[in-house]
Amino acid sequence: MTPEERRQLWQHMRTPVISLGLLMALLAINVILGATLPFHGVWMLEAAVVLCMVLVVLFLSMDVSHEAPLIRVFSMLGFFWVLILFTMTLTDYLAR
Amino acid sequence: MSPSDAVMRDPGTARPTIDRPADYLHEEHTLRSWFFSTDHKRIGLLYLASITFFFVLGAIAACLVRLALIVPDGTIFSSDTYNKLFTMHGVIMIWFFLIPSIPATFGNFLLPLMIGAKDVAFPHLNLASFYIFITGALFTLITLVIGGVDTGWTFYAPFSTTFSNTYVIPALIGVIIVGFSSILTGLNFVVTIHKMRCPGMTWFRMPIFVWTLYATSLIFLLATPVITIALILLVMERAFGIGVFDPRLGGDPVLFEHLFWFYSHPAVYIMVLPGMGVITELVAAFSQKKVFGYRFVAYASIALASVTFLVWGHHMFVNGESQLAATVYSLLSFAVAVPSAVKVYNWTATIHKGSIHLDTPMLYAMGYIGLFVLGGLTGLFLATLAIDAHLHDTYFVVAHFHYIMVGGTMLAFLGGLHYWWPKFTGRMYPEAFGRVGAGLIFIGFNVTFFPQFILGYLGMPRRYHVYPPEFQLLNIMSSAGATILAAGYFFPMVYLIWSLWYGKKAPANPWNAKGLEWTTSSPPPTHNFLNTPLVDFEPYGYENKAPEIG
Amino acid sequence: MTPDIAGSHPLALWPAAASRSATEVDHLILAFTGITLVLTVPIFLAITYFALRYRAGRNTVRRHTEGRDVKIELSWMLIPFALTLGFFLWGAIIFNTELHPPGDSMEIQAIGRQWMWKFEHPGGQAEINDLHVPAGQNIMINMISQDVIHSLYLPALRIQMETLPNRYTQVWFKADRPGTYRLYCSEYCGTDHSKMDGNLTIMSPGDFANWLTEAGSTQSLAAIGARLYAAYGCGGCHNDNARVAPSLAGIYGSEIKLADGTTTIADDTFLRNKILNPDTQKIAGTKQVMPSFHGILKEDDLTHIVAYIRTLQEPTQ
Amino acid sequence: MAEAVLVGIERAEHFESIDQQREAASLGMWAWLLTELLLFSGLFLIALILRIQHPAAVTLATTHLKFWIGAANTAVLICSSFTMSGAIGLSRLGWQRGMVGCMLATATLGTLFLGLKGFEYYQDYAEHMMRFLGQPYALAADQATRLFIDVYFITTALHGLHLITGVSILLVLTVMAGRPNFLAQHQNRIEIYGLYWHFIDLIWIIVFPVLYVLNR
Repeated sequence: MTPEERRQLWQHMRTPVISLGLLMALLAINVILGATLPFHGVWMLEAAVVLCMVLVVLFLSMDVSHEAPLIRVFSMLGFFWVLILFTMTLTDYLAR
Repeated sequence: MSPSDAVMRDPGTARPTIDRPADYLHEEHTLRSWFFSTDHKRIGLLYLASITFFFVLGAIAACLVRLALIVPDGTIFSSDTYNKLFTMHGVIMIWFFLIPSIPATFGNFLLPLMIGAKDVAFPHLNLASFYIFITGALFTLITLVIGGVDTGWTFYAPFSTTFSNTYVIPALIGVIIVGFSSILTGLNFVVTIHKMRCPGMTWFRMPIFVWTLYATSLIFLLATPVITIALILLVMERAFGIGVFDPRLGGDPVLFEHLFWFYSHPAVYIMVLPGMGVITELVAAFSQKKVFGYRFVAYASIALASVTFLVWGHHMFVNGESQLAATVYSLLSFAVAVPSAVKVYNWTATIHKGSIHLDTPMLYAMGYIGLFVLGGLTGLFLATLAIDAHLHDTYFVVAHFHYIMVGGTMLAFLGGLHYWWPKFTGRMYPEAFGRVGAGLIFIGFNVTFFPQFILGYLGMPRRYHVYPPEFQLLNIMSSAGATILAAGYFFPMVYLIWSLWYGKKAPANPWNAKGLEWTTSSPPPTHNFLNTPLVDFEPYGYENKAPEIG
Repeated sequence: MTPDIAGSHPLALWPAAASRSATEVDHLILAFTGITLVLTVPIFLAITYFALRYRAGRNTVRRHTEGRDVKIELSWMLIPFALTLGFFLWGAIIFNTELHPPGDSMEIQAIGRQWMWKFEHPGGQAEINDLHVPAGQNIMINMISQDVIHSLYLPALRIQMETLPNRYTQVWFKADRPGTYRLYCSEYCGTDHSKMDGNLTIMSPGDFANWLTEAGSTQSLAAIGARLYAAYGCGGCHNDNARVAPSLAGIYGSEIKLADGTTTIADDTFLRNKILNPDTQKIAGTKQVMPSFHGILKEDDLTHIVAYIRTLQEPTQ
Repeated sequence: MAEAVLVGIERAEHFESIDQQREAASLGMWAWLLTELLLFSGLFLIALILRIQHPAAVTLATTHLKFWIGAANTAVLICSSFTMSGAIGLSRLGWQRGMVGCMLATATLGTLFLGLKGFEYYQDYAEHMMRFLGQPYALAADQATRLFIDVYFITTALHGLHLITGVSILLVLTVMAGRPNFLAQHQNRIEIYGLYWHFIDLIWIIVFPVLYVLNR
């Protein structure tokens, strides 16, 4: 692979490599937290780590930030509607 | 038939260069060209034929239900048969007629025409959606033939999972599959409206019907998957004992109700929104006047598509729902009535100072406005907590949603069918018969369903095969009305089919209406427009000066 | 013996109201209807009037301003919303009182099961499908379902509440107009959903007191047994012209030939064991198809049913 | 290493321009992924409600889930997501052979995931967790655990189904992508498929904690 081709390759593969590293690190954190259960409310930290992983996949692996604004809206729309489903159902279950 | 058609059919002779481009109807007549066509117009007509078949099935079930309710002691049918009849009426009418009726038929046919595109974004996906619809329909027909299902269209657990001994699983699979047809149609329309608009067709130059199609497609995408997973869980629980809602294990059947109504209330707006779009088109065209408050009506459609996801709890006020949830859902249900009110007031303002042609479509539109308003406000009654405690699951609810579905969406569908019939088939429907049909349906509908409001307030519960004798008089009135309504439905079918051969040839724009679909020939050429239109004019460009002064 | 149901003559257009909160709900819905008529009748009149006045061909002034009339739009968005919000509040307040039973209310246990209601008074008196309550006293019904979701619906009191199989739900009321009213199951629950109704009888405290005492005795075990016999569908197989199972008329005390050749007397224990596990002591000459009622029928139900079978005599004809 | 082939998209008949076609395809896939997310969100909601209503039973049930196999599977899918991004990068550069290599790597990682999943199901079967196969249920003491175990089976089976269809479509696409002027006509198919694959990984990234990790 000539240095020119290697530079071209790195130019395209930079974001995927970063996303792989981040995801592996976050997964490691969650696995360690899950295995050791350091403190009682650890599920909140684990949920936050999962949220970061989801954002990493969306914005780095799927490169949503370089897509048209319309695509960005559609990628967020699904999560917003899941939020609606969860919050409205919880108003029933948590307040019983 | 004009000589050029005959020549075309005989493959032997060389094809003559005919003056007008062959329109989509007469271009090819092979079975393959119809059943494997990726032309959005032909797929629209395929949908029209299949939903009409299912409408007839559902209407027969409805007539038998009304027949059974003439006598209070329920001796005409057994209770099981009655339960299977009203379930089949519900399932077929909702998933196989109302939901596909305006989006899949008018939407498929008119969307590319209205935004100046050659076809929808994914024509092959469009054909696949139709065949997924047919597969789902087959499952439902099989369920009907082998013995029917008696759970009601709501399939509430644990009755549907453990206690019903009828064919629940085939019915569930049928509805799951037809759900995918809705999802793919919604996906196709969303992409088409975003990406396939012709040059100059900005969002605020699109007809309101396209706005409502966009809002409906958003609901298709955002709501249908949730009922798909809910029904899959029912199938899993009933077939394999993988119980998620099973109360004997500690599961909560109310959880199924949450998932079910998360879809089913927005599904009500899937059925209502396209109807509103059609009515806006009819009111504008037959008043020869710009839509009043175009932007408000457009934004109201999108507002409906989003707020409708916040109100499903008003179906569950009396099943032990927490008071906080009940109060929040009741308040939001009042808010969801505002966009509908905006539309109704804007229609009225559009008719004001227009130049009104009271043709058949306009009669349907006027009937729609009257009945839809009644339906909508009885919905507000049911959204009030204390009133719903009395009226929940009574005939008041049955009357409410029939006023919306039949008084609203059905009249809009028939109005739209008459309005765009020349564009679909190149033939005019007989005007006098059309008006008689509209009158028949309006009268029959009111005689059928207004007594049910009274029955509901008197306390007659819903889905009752045997009822106290004091309700018999009102039930007989309702059944009598049903016969008029059935005649009213049958009549347009007859004269519309008749008009296919003997109706007058339709000009490109019989109603002097604005809109891209009227700028091309009737029936339109296969690729809709000879050359891609350029839109540099406002929608509904009716002049403000009075055309008929003096 | 269908008692005269109050307010149930065929042309009644308004249900009888048997409690103060019922009349309040009536006022709420009448006021709401009033407001909706105020909001909608102008629309119906307007569209018909416009349709006639501005009909194509009639020469009339059609010039109209096309200004951006945001004010009109906002007004007909917010005014109807504000008007209707009052009814949301009123409804929420009534519903709030309905959801919180007062402390001193008499508690009745209700069990909904496929196709019958069973009510148990604090004193232990059980009723099938019918409910007798004293007027003028807070009554709270604590209910649960044994199988599917039912819903106890008392239209005369304008209330209903679903019975869920996995948890208790409550509904309370203070009835004050004595009379007999209807009681329904309003949540679809299967084949005989429409037969799962009965009568709500509101009595003056005095009548209720002596009803309670004699309910314990005269409403004999056999009468309750008869209702259970019907409710559990025993008649479906066992009544006289059924071919599936032997008729029970006059069976009590008669000699029964068993499949293993021996004979036995159909006394209380034999009937009770046959009901609980029909596979034992098979009867000669008939195929055993009866389902077991073990775990379904409680002890007192069994005694009621056996008492009822005892009263079944040979058909006279 | 690889001579770059011409990269482009062939305009379909009903589209006006190639940009319109590419954006339409991308928006269409995102709309589909939106429905997939909502499909799985129903299951996540049930898992959450079960955690609220039967916390003890859920914790007992999670002790029987194979935490380490789940973790390994998540890592496998993250790597496959990386190799898929590699395939997309190479398709943009036009290095066809490299791209086909990456796609095959993604497919093998996907199959590895399915293999690990199958092994996990076998272990569940051995531990009598599969009540619906007629075995005596291991945790019969606490019936509510069956609810969570059922949610676990349905969610992982549904995700597995998506993976099986994903891998088979990928293999078909790889065969087509190997053809000479595939990249000149259908380069965006690789990108569109990449979105789908990343989303399967995203769903598993949510499934793994929701079922295996949260308050073990």
